[in-house]
Amino acid sequence: MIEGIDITHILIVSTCMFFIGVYGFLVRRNLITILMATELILNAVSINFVVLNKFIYPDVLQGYMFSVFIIAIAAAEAAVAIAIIINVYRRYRTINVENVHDMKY
Amino acid sequence: MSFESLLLMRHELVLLLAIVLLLIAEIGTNDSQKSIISPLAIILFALHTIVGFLPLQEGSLFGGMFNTTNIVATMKNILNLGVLIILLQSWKWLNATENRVKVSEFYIVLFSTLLGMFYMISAGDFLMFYIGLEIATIPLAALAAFNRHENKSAEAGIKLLLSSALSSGILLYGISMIYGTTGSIYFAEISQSFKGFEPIQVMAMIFFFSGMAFKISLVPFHLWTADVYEGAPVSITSYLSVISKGAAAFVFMIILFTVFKLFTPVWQDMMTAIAILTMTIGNLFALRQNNLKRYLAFSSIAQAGFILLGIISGTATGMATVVYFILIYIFSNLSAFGVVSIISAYTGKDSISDLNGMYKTNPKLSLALTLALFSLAGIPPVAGFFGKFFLFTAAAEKDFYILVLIALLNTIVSLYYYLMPVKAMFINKSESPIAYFKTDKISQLGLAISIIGMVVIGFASPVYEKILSFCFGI
Amino acid sequence: MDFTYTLAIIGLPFITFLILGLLHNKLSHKLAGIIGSSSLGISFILSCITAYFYFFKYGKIDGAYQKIEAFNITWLQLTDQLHIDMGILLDPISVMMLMVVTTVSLMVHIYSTGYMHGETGFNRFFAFLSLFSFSMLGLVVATNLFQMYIFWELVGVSSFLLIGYYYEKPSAVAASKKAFITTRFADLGFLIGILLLSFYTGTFDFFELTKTNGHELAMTMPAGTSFLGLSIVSWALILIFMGGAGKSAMFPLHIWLPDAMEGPTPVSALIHAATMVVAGVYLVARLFPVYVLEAPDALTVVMWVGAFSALFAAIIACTQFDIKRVLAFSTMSQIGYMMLALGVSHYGDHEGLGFMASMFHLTTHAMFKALLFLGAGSIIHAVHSNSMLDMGGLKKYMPITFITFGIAWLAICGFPGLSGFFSKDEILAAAYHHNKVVFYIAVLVAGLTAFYMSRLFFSIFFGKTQHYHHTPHESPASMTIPLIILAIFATFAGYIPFHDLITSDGRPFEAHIDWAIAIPVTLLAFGGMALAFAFYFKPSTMPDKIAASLKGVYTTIYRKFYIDEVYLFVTQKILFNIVSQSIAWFDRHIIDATMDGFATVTNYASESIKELQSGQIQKYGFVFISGVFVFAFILIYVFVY
Amino acid sequence: MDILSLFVVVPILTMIGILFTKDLKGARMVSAIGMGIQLLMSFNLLFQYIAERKAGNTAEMVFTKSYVWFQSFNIHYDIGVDGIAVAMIMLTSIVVFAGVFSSWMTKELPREFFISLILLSSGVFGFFISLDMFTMFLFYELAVIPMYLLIGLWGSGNKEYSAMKLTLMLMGGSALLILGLLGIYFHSAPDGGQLTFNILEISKITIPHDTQMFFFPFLFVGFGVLGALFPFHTWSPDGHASAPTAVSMLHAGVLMKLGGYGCFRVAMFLLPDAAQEMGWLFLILTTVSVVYGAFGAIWQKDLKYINAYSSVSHCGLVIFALLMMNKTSMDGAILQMISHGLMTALFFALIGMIYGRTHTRNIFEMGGLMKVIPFISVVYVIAGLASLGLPGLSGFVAEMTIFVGSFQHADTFHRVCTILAASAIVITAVYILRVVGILLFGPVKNPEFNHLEDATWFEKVSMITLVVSIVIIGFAPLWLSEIIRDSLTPIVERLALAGN
Repeated sequence: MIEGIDITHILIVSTCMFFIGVYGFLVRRNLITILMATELILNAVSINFVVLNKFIYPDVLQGYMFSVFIIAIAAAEAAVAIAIIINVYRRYRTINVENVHDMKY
Repeated sequence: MSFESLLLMRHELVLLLAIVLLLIAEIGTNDSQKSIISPLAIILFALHTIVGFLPLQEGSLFGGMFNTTNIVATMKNILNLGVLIILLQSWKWLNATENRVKVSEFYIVLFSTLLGMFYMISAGDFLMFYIGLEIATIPLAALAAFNRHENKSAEAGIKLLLSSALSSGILLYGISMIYGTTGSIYFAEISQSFKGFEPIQVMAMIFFFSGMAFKISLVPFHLWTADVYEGAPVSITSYLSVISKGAAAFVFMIILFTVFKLFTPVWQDMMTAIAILTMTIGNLFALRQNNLKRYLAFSSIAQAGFILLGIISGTATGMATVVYFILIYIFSNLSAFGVVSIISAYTGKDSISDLNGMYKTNPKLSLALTLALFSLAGIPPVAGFFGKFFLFTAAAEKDFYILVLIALLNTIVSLYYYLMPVKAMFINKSESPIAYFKTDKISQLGLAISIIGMVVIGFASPVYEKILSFCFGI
Repeated sequence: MDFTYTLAIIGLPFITFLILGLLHNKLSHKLAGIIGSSSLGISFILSCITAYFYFFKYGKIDGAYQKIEAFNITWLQLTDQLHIDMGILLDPISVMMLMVVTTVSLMVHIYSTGYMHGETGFNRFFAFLSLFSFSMLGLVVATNLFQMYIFWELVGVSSFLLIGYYYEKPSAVAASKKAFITTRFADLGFLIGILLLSFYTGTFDFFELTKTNGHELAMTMPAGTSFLGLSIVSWALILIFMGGAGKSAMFPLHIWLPDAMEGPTPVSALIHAATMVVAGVYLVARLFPVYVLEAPDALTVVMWVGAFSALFAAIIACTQFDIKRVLAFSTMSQIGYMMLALGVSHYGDHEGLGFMASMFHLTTHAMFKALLFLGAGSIIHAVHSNSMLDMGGLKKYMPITFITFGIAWLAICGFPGLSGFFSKDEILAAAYHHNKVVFYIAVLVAGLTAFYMSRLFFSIFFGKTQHYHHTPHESPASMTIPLIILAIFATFAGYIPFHDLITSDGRPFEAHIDWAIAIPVTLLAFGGMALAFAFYFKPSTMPDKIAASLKGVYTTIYRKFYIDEVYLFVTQKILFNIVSQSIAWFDRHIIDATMDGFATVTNYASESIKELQSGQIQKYGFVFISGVFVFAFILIYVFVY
Repeated sequence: MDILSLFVVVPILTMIGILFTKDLKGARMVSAIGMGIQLLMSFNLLFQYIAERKAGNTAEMVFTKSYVWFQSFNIHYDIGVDGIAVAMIMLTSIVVFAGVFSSWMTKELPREFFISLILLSSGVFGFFISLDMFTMFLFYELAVIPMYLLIGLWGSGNKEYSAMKLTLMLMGGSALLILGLLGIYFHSAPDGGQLTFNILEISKITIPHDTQMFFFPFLFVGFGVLGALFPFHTWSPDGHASAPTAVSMLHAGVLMKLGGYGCFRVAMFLLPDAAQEMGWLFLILTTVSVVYGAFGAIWQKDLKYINAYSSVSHCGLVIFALLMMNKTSMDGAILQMISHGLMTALFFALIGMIYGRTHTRNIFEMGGLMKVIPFISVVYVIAGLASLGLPGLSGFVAEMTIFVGSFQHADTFHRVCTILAASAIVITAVYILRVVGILLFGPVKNPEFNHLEDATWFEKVSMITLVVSIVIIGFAPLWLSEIIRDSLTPIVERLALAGN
């Protein structure tokens, strides 16, 4: 534990990460970047779990376990996502999200 | 905890076994022997379904992470039935030459998602729930992109995956807030720790709500639905629209009833608004569709709005009606998708205008589709009528009369568009209607099961009574 | 005495109707004629027997004729009190009417076998005649108001069918429609009247309604005034009279009668001269005790309507050229006379002279007017035209017709010794004692009647002989025999002692010719005849000159005071074009459009939100996130703060 | 199998029988036999019912049977009939029988046509025998929905639009109904007992006043839509105009009666307080219906439109009379349902026959038909006379019972409404005679019509069945009226109790 840095600061950081992630999801045009933005959201959540576990409920390890699984699942998700993005690139010759809208209305 | 108590996970274990066997078969066969995969998968799954119906004890595992109750088992069985029908219906499409090589992938990935759903339904804490949810979602994106050579399929895959990543991120954030305020991720403990309407907890619940609403495709969290449904292969679309949605609705209901008991007024209000939005917007969009899959997508959004009518009451009756409705909905929607998939597998056509004059050439398929649409619209004597009527009853029991009225008005709109394909098939004239074709036996069987289910279940009151006996309210 | 057999009087024509109606393709014309006439003949004989038994054997108890219920069954139970019965009521007026109806009907049946000979619809015609006879007889013997209303409608429809007998002729169709609808409108009044009356009295039954204790009605009627200062009973009876006025072609509901002459002439004789059109008079007579004892105001209305119609029709009759129309207006005028007579009557003994006179005139009029019509039919049969301008000098061609028609003419003009003279005199006497204005109107009408009937008579049989395509010839025996028989009746009907038989309270009273009135009126009638003689016996230009000098007035009269045009305006322009058309428009363009509007709005809404589903995953995400936060803010605000 | 369930079973068997036929000939034969049996059964039911009453059975409903269906909702398959239901069943079987013969020559997809037709009728039969509101509603919907295909597929003119409009409006009505039914259901056990859908059981309790006031409009309008209550009647002209003959017959003749029947059997019987308090509002609407429909009919050119508007007027009278809430007027209402059912079915049958020959329904393109097709024309005149209330035909009996009954109402407002409604009989005469005059009388307008053939034997069967029924009721109404009156007693008493 670092002096002068308490749970509030860390939670602010994670909240910021969450919103940066959301923002990134909404405005970035590159599919990969969007994927990264979602990773940011997940990481924010991971930080939350870890910090909450550490600072408030240090007796049991639920938060830690949760963040471990989040990381694992995020990896799986990224794998599938990259695979699909590659497929998108093959079909559309671009990974600009604005161009991927064959289906609408 | 004895070893036998693992039998509480019987559904999951048998399914896992099936997946492993399929994997072995995939490895152990060469290209010419791949044709045994499909029969094997279907037989394995049929066995799994039958095993599922065997009597089961209630109990929990892993310190409450995994629960098995009668209602949970019933839900799983219902999902099993649905998946079995889907497997039969996808037979023709899967055996097309371009899909030969990835048949076993289809089955393995599909079964995995089902496995995820089972865990999700049985979950006793948020971690298990989350893992189940992701297992159920991520492979589905891969399945949606199954047709590698189609733009739409790829687009569907990426849309599903990114949207679900966003939604699960938000859901997780909600869970982390709950964890932060209660110190637990176990359902039983959380519900005990809630004391009043803490803003952060309300917020957390809404985050959770939105994540689940995404899965059930409730407005305004539904926007991915239509695009994904349209782009994905028909079998996957039907899987998404009934199984994935049904499982999500089950677990959503269970968690609302157990964990968020205290917040009942909050989520009831939210649900009222969302139900109205969902039904209305789903219907309004469905009105203008010509692509059958997209049309059924919006129809399924509207149906999700109706499902909320049962959940909102928060009673055992409500839960029973929801389970019963989803059972009926699975049969009805699969009948509709069955016909659509047969048509698209044999002729490659998938728009409503292609159906013009079809009754003259393919009367049986037309009748099947008509019955299915009538059931979706809630018209007797098919089961949809009973399902909907009971949902309304459940909502009215808690005096949600205004909501019921709006839902009823929505049924009128929905009737309009459900009659459109009927009109196309029976009334419209066409220069070149879909020519007569003979459907293969497996597809016929799949369709027949769903139609029989759709017709019979409404009249079979014991089914409902049995479900009700397992259900619980707040 | 058991009068149940009287059922046969009514039943026979009905059975005939069924036989002829169902088998009309199968029966030969001759057989149909025989069946129709003979069944009516039997009815006639039974009526005679009934009349004999009733008047001379069993009808009178304690010096007064009683109402006898020969037969009665409940046909429909409405409320605990109200029920519609079907039955046969015998009392002086109903027995009298039985006689009149069967006599005229029999004559017309026989006559028609000749007149309608060779028509394709011969069997249909006889079926309808039987239907009419059945309905009319049922009306006459009705034991209660509702039975009367039922048969009232049935005579209406038989009249409709018979007027429209020549259904290929548009004018006949129009006339039948007009007749039916006009009387239907009047019947609405009748119906409402019945509803009102039965609501307050709790019965339809004539026995109960008209039962009297001395000069008081046995039944207590609601007292007090309701609307426009008249009592409820008065209103009810005025409305009932409206029905009567419609059927009897009283002003202003008379418009259908002249047009009804489009029907075959025997029909005009039977329905539109002798029987159906007097149903209104009969209705008032039937309820006479109620009118006179409880609702004198209503009776005053009857009187004025009658008097005005009599005058009004007589004036128009002077200008018409169609012989049947002249006769039609004459009928209207004479029925006005009868109404007038009822209106001036009081109750009991000599006070009830008007009632007796009215019934008397009804009988005599039936005879001579039927005769006139049948005679006219005979003429038309010979000349193939209705217009008196096409006729003249027929005396030599058609002697029997001439003589019988002449008798009828004299009878209607009130020639002393013939039937019309007696009945008219009684009416005038009754009017004289009641209301002088009405009396003078009646006298004037008597003069006018003599004039226009003579005009008719002279222009047909004398005047200029026309060139006829076929030489007119006398009609066959089947037509002339009824003429002769009716002529006999028309001559001698005046000698029936009505004051002994048919009086307002059933008790006979003394009546005699009031010479002080009879002589001047007769002289006036002679004056009218003389004037007509001067104008029409020889071809003369006088009438045209007079008509020309009174141009506006003449045209107005000739156009029947433009009443038809007024009706046409109200129905065609206002009801049909304005009300009906606008309702049809309103229904399509407002109500229906509103329903369609729901669909349009839905579609529009559907169209306008389609941008929501833009296909852009980031927009989806945006909606998702906004949804989450909007809900979060609202719900936290609502539930936490 | 009990005597009542057979009424649903026989149509189902008939439908199955039709499935095994190959063409029109077989299909119509099976239908005719099935519906003939149905007709005989309904006669049998009538006699049995009378015998049962004679034997002293004074129960509200007879031949009752009850099987539990959905235990937890307390939904039963409850059947039973009283005099009114028996009368309506009679009506239905007569009209369906005639309808089968009217569609004897259906060329396009005959098997499907007859199956849909009979499906519709089985819904109607089921509706009339039901005592449980759930099953009643189920049969109601079952009767309504085949209309879509029947009109859309075998109809004419702007059929798709009409079919859709009709279906959506009727379904709109049934949407309101569901709400009303649920409202009643959840207040059917005020003491905390078992909730029920059973009409007889609910009629024994009193639903709280406010609840009644809230749900009554839903139920009444819901049924009223099918009863062509102004302003929810607009599906009727279009729907009837586009529907094939037999469907118009069944729809106007029977299906519209479901509305009136439901109005009193469910809405008024179960919610009597509200019926008493809100009756005036609907009374105004129905009075408007009666007069408005009649006026609307005057201006029409199309035979079917005329009859459709006439139906609006006549069916308005049914609900009008029901709202008067005394025994006589309600008796009249039922009689009017039967009478209108028969004569409007006859009308539509005739219009179908005329249209089949002349290929037009515009009255101005026809004329003088009496000369060329006398049988049909004469029957048309009879139907017209029945419609305008000629004594001796059924219309008169019904109308007069209604007017006399309504006029017995103690309230002046109701009596004024009665007079207004009664004035429609004149307007009815106008439009009926107008049509008869233009269509049947006058010279033959179109020379091609000179070669038209008169009615064939199956058309005659259809016509005669209906005419005979009309005449029998018109001549001897007492027996029917008494059967109905006795059965009305509980309803009227309950309404009267609420009025005090």
